[in-house]
Amino acid sequence: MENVNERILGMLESFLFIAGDDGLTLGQLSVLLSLDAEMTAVTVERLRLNYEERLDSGITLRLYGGSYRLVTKAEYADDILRMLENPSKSSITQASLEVLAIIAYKQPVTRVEIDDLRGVKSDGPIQTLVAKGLIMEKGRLESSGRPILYGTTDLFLDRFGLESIEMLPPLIEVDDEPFGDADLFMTKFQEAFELMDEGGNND
Amino acid sequence: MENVNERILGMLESFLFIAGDDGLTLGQLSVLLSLDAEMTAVTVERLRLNYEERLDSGITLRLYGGSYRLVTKAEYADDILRMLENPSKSSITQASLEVLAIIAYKQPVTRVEIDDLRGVKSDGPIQTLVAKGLIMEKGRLESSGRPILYGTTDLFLDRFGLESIEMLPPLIEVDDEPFGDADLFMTKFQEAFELMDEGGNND
Amino acid sequence: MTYKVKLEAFEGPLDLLLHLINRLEIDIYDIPMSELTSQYIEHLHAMRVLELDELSEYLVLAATLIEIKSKMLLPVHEGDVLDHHNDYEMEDDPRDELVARLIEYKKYKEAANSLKESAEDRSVHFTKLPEDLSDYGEIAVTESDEKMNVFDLIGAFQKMLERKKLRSPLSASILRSELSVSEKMDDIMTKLEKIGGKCPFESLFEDGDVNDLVVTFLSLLELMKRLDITVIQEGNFGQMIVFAGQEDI
Repeated sequence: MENVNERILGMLESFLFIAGDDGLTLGQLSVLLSLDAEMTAVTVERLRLNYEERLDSGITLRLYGGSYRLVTKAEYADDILRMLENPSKSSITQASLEVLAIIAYKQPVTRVEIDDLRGVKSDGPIQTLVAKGLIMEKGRLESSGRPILYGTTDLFLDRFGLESIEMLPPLIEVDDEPFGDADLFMTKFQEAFELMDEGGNND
Repeated sequence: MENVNERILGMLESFLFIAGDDGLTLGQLSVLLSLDAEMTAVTVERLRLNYEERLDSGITLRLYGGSYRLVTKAEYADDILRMLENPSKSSITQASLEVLAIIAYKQPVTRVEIDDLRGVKSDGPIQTLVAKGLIMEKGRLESSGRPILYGTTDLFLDRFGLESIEMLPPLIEVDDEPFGDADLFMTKFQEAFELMDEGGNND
Repeated sequence: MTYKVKLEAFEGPLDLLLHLINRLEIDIYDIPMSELTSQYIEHLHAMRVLELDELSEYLVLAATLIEIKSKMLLPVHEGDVLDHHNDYEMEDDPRDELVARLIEYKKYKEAANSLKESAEDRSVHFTKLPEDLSDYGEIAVTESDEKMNVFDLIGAFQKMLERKKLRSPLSASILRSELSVSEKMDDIMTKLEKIGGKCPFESLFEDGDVNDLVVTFLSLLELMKRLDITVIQEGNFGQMIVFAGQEDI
């Protein structure tokens, strides 16, 4: 690992700098650096370690959805937010999150399966998630009506900071723990009451 | 010079990284880092020297027209140009994809509207997309200069597997809040007046 | 205890049911059906703001609950009962399906929460715009003749919206922190002194962005209030002139 050429590291950094938000895949980097995939991966990892080890570095390297990209270190987030005028976080509703979770873990999955699992219609959230570029059609089921099969997109992996869909944390089996999360329940309860107090439309 | 705080250096790097092409002036950096002008200049110089001294660094710092900017080192220019060469005629770039998305959803649309939406000039991608036969001129706008209106072609439908343009999934610009200059102006005004009402000094 | 809870606080009938199970501290593997059913129905009554469409989904589950409850009241045939202590522990407990659904739903509900955390972790890492090197070329994102799909377009569009945020607002906030009305007031007075005590109103607004213009305007108002300057307009629609000090009108 230690004998990664310095010039190659510099070249890699300059490529990633140029690519910015678009990032570069291992395949693209391998071609650009004229290295085989394995050596490319080693070089990328060396660069990442350099960033992590250097305390005077404000940036580091992340793999999101198959693309390597340079990002600022988490510790500077507050300072950067201060610099950005309107850092509106893209909000996502609880309903959309539930639908997204089901699609992420069960993909490819049809709308009917999602509806059944949630006990409510999920047309709205599905449409929103498609429009936000987080889910996409992954073909059709070969049965009557040929329903659409949904799956997640690379943008989903990016927005949720996942290297690949395999990196999703395993689903928690409820059997293992005592049922009933008192805290969660209290939160929900309080939310509901607060909403009532405001007396308005919760949308 | 040597006792520049590591965290401040990291913060400086993260700011310059985010600022990108626009860069940041000494005055802006001084405010952001909460340092006086002299100390800011010392810190910036320290960062520049770090880049220059480190052979494994692909980027460095330059002062252009009063703004400090991160740029790739000159020695990697040729490699970067190599990266930009289009490897294949039928491949498509992120920029082209963005322009294509705008045209597909907003057609017929002028180049100026596309530029406005993206915040960068789109001549290159438009030319490429015309050459690839994915978009075409769909008439002219009856206004001064009679700008060209662009729309998608049948080849576009074919390549993207669409029966018709109506089959595009709906797109809601969820996060694109209307926050034009007029709104900004009024907000500022109100803020300023509130501050003045509170008794004078707005600082 | 009666209370009204807005429907939107729940993501659907299963969510409401989970909520009740939690509140009543019920063992999910041994649900007292009559208690849960009555609580559920009581809740439905309390929820005033129901849209018809959603109401039907809640009612479907209510029907299911009542059905399970009634099944459990039916006498059990001798032959169906296995040698167990609990009367309800039959081959098919009528509650089994409901319990399985609840557990499955809860699993994804928790996954949704963990996704939310992932998104928050991700959101502290900022990235930069790609360098604009369009004069030289661009990096290809697809390999050769790959079939594209419309979802790539949506992704590109959303990414662009995200970038717009990164692109524009930067300068505004920094400028704002650099400007203040009191500083601008000094600026204006200095400028007036330098150019002989008067200048056209417009000339003070020649450069700067929205923030500057607002601050300049407010500074002028404040200066007028303090009688440090006088603004005189020569007739309707005439030029407005700013004078240092008090000027006879």
